[in-house]
Amino acid sequence: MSARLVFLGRLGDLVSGGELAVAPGPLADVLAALEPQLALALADERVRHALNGQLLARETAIELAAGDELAFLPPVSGG
Amino acid sequence: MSARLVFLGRLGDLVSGGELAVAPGPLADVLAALEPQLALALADERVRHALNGQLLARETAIELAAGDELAFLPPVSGG
Amino acid sequence: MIDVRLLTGPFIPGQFIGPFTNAHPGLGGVCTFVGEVRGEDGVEALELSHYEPLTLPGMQALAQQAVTRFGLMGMLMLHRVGVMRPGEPIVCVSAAASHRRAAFDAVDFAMDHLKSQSWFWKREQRGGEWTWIEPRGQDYADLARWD
Amino acid sequence: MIDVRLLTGPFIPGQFIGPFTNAHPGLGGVCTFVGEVRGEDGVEALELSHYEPLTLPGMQALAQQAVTRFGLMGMLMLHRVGVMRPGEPIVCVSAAASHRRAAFDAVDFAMDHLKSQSWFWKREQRGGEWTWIEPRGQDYADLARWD
Repeated sequence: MSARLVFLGRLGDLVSGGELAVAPGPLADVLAALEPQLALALADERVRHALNGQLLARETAIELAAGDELAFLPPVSGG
Repeated sequence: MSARLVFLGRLGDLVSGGELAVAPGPLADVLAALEPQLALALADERVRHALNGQLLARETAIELAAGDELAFLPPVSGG
Repeated sequence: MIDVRLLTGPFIPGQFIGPFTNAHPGLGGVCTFVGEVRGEDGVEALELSHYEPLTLPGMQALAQQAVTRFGLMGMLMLHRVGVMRPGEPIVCVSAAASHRRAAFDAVDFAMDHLKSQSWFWKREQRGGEWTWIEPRGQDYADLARWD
Repeated sequence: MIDVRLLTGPFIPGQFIGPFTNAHPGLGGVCTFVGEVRGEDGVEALELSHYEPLTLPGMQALAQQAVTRFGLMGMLMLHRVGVMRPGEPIVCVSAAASHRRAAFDAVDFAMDHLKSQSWFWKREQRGGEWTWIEPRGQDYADLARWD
């Protein structure tokens, strides 16, 4: 069973449908298996992460298990 | 023909109907002819004057002519 | 558009704010303040009196001043006079602008001036007795922010 | 009363503000800000996206924070998502309070946080092309006022 990456805001434009199924594992390994351009955009230090709907503190070490949903949240612009 | 004094706010409570017809003349003479308690309340330096609907600058010398309307405006409290 | 009115009976702010907003296509934001008669401390009624020749012209000048100072697209300014019961709106000020900050500041400015520099006199009824309300020192301090 | 909603279609602010106001008998004032899509610079449409698990819970926490910080009687917080056309409301925030200053500050606070610290992403369409909007430096400066 795979894990799911969800891309918000401008990151959603980089992947058709704004989502990607990936093999579980440490985030570094998951990113290394992606297209370099996408991996680079995701590695932007301004991008925050939410794992299964919970916002993670910056610099949290992330390990994806089967069935996990990891959201990539670029800087917001609301109102 | 007389002039008319109009009393706003709490000053209106001092005179039945909130208005008074008086003989024309300088304001000092007009006030001198009123009941002392009323004259005292009107002489409060915080009271502004409007002559025939026009607000007067403080300390303006006021002379009432026949038909004039002089309004006495105590400190406001709106909103 | 500048829309300034003295109202002698109860009013529903939304019936004025909707048309006011719609009259400004292209606006960025509308800030509105509605003040109501508070029923606290046993207040049974509130009466606002005004002086016809000064009050409405003064409000119109204030609205024009706010529009100019804050670069508004429009201002709506409604004020009750007469006897009001707790829960009834007393005042409604709306500012339409391209940007939020201007709209906020304009309403704040207008409210401070309506409270302590417009021609209204207020008294409250408690236990059947009417008492005149004096402006508070805080009202003058609020006003001084705009000098 | 705290009433926080994400809306997926056009809305009329007055239809929410009226009932919100009426739900707080005894209030002194209600401050409201409504932001609309500006049509300037050839903007044809605006799209706001959100992230379901974070966006609404984050808004609810923000409204609760405003109520506590400013001692409000209630807060109404409405935010559109999806595609909007110029003239449509994007956001509506109302604060009901005993006193004007608290109501004003609470709406100001909530708007600053919605703009630069809530989970929304905005893009604009011009000439058929969509462009993502980055937060402005001014938005962060506005936010820092509340630290």
